[in-house]
Amino acid sequence: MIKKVLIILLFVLLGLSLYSVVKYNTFGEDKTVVARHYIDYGMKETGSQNIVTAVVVLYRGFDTLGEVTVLFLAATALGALLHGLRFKSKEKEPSSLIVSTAARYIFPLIILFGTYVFVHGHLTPGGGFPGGVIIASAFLLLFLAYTQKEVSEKTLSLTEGTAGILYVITGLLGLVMLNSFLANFLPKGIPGKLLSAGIIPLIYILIGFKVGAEMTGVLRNLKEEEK
Amino acid sequence: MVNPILIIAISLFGAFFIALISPFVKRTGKIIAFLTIGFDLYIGASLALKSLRTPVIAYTAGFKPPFSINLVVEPFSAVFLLIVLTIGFLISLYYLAHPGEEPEDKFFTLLILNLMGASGIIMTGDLFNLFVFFEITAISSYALVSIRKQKASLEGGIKYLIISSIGSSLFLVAIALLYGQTGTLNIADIAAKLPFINKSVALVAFLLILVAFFVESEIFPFNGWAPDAYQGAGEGISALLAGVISKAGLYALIRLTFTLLDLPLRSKLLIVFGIMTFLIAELSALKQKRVKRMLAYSSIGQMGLVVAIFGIGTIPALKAAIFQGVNHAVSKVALFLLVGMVIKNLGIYKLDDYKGLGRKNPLLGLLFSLAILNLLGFPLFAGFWSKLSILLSTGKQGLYLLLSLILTGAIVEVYYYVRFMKILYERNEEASHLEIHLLEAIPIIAMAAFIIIIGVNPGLITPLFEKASEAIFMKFSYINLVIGG
Amino acid sequence: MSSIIIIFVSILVLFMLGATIVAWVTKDLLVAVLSSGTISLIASILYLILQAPDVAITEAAIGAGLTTGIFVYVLKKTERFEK
Amino acid sequence: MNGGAMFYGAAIALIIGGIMIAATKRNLIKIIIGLNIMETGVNLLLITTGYISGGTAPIMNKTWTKVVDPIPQALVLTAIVIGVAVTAMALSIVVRIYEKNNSLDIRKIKEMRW
Repeated sequence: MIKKVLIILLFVLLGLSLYSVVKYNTFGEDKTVVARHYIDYGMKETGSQNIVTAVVVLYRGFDTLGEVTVLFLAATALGALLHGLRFKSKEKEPSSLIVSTAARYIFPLIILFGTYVFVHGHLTPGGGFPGGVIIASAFLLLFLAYTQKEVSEKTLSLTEGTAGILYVITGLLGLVMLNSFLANFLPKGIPGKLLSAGIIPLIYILIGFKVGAEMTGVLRNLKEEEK
Repeated sequence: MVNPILIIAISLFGAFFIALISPFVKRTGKIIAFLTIGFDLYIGASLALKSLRTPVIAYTAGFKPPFSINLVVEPFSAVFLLIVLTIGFLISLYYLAHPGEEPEDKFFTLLILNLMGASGIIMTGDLFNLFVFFEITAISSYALVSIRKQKASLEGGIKYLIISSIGSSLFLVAIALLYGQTGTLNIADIAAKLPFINKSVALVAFLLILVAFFVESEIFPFNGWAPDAYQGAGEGISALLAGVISKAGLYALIRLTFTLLDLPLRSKLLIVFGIMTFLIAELSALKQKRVKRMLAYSSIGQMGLVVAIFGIGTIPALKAAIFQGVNHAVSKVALFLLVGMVIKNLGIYKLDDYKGLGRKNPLLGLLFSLAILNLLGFPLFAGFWSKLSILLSTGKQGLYLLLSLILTGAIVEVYYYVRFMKILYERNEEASHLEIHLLEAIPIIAMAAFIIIIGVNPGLITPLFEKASEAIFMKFSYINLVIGG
Repeated sequence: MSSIIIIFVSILVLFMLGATIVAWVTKDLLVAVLSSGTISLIASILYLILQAPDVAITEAAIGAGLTTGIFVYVLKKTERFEK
Repeated sequence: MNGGAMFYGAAIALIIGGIMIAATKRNLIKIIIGLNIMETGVNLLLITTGYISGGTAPIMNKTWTKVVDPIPQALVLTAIVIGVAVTAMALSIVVRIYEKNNSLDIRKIKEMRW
């Protein structure tokens, strides 16, 4: 009973809110104050050509730290919840020769692509999160092709721990040197070059490693069934 | 120089450090969590002290707000920060002697991050950052609730997750609405621009935010998850829910509705929903057979009472609400930890199984009674002063209907708690003896000491609440503080 | 926006709604998961049209790719058909 | 007509459809799929809010004139990642529930009253 009333209330509320979004947030109009600043001065202040990256890593970098934490949390929680799970073991079928041969050649290419995506985050669309996930997908391919293949938990844990700590240290260095957490303490360089934008590529590389390790860990934990 | 960011940075450092070394050295999580949270508390306490003189603001990335995210500690947030971190520290102290849930290292990582999320909710000055910390707290809570992997805990966890996810999506819609209208995400900046935006948009955003944070602060009708979560979780985690997670949700609710959306409708909605929660939860507590579930309903009821008193909105009422919130946190955490000790030693859950326990174990009985009497507002305990100021501030506003409803609920509360105490002190030769580990008992004894000292001399702490209620009452000083300076 | 793009968008949106309905009615959870993946994929094309390439890449990699992968693993561990 | 109705309409339909799936279905995995669809809808709503007619992607080069709002894009990036974290979390609880009850139906799971 309560549930039904709740759902109806929820829909009334949603309807109202969506109506006011459509009515008052007119489509395609410039309505920003803060964004103006980012667009006009963003490249000068951060040295990043991709303004979204500048916003994600610097202006709202604290959110991104939180976001990394959320992923870390999910990976930890998943490991904790699936800890000691035993299922009736199903038949383990080795995958076909075509898949495993293809995987052997494609795996390094996907890793390379993922790395490219997170290293060039300040120049082109992309960045640490998709880059890390692309790397994790390479491992997914590996898991599918070689069902007995293992990535050791130690390696993953070490990678995510180190990357996380380095991220925090980078932030603290900004606090020490410029009196503001996550401030850009490296030279900004010339926008458009690979080595530019100060700490942005550094942070995106750390995020890439961290996300890659965490997502691989998630997939590995879910895969682990027959033992 | 103390910086609020250190709380976040140190917690993250601790959590990542556990992840780094746990494959090599097992079972270090407990110690690292204790040290990390202790350090957090130290920073939080010095921040709170400093904020009483001048509010502390820190901004990230080297850009001033509203262009970057800022953290603010002023008296109102300082009080909540102190509650959350102190309770968190006491819980981590309790876990030093009490086995954590398995796998232990991951459990303590989640605990650290949960406290980090709660302190982030309290300190942040940015709406979207609030959402991020809200999610950190929420995700770690789902995991902490269900980590026991029993039927009840999994069920509590998934219910909490589903309801809270819908709530947080609504919050995101509210953010989209407010951002579309004001073009900024800084809470103070939005508050400053709010008079110039469309009233109906503000109203809808207000309702969405209300729903999102009613879920977290366990207000009817969005609290369907809470009894199951409390019941299924480990006892330390139930204490965490009562003392930390719901308090962080309450802070966000009050901060946003008072600073951001100062609408005339506010006090009516808060009072109506709060008092409804109070009455329904107290009546449900009456028929519970399991101790933990009874405490859970009582906890929900108290949250409702606090929200209703906040809704009145005058300075004495705000003061009373904060005081009651603190008392509830202290008492309820002590009760849950005591129940945890009983369960660890004897493995009993039902109300009737507690027969004679207090008579057989004087210390246990004494601590139980102290916490309960404080909750009921017995004279010369801290709870007496907060209950008294609630009644006075309600009466002063002429809200006699509200007053009578509060009294009704309070009588129900007295009835089932006194019944519980009678069971505790009943004559029963078969009652078992309980071994109390000193380390486990320290946090509870500390809280009992707090209850008595404040009960004898409430003047020790009321000036703090006075400052806090002034800080939340005058929203323009907050706005000036953040974007004026 | 030119009308060709609007027509294109309308077709995409129709597909999206279709996928939502499929996810709603189907008894086969795998089909439901794949339609939710399709919705994400179409959303990422819409992001591209709305000039948000970063979001598009992230949505395609995470929303459409990774989430679907996790769902499929979980379906393998539980059951495929809704009873 | 400038296409806004299409985008807003799609976002609204996804949000409502997602909530309907989450609210009416009895299967836990279906409910989580519903939550996922709802999140996609909210993200689309945010991005649509930030669009500026004739704007280009906020990647700077010499010839840009008008640029879309980068902030909602940054927010949605965060929201997408949070979404996958919540989904992973939910599914791990679901796997455990299945192990205990051998069913994904919320009606069959004891004590699961709403």
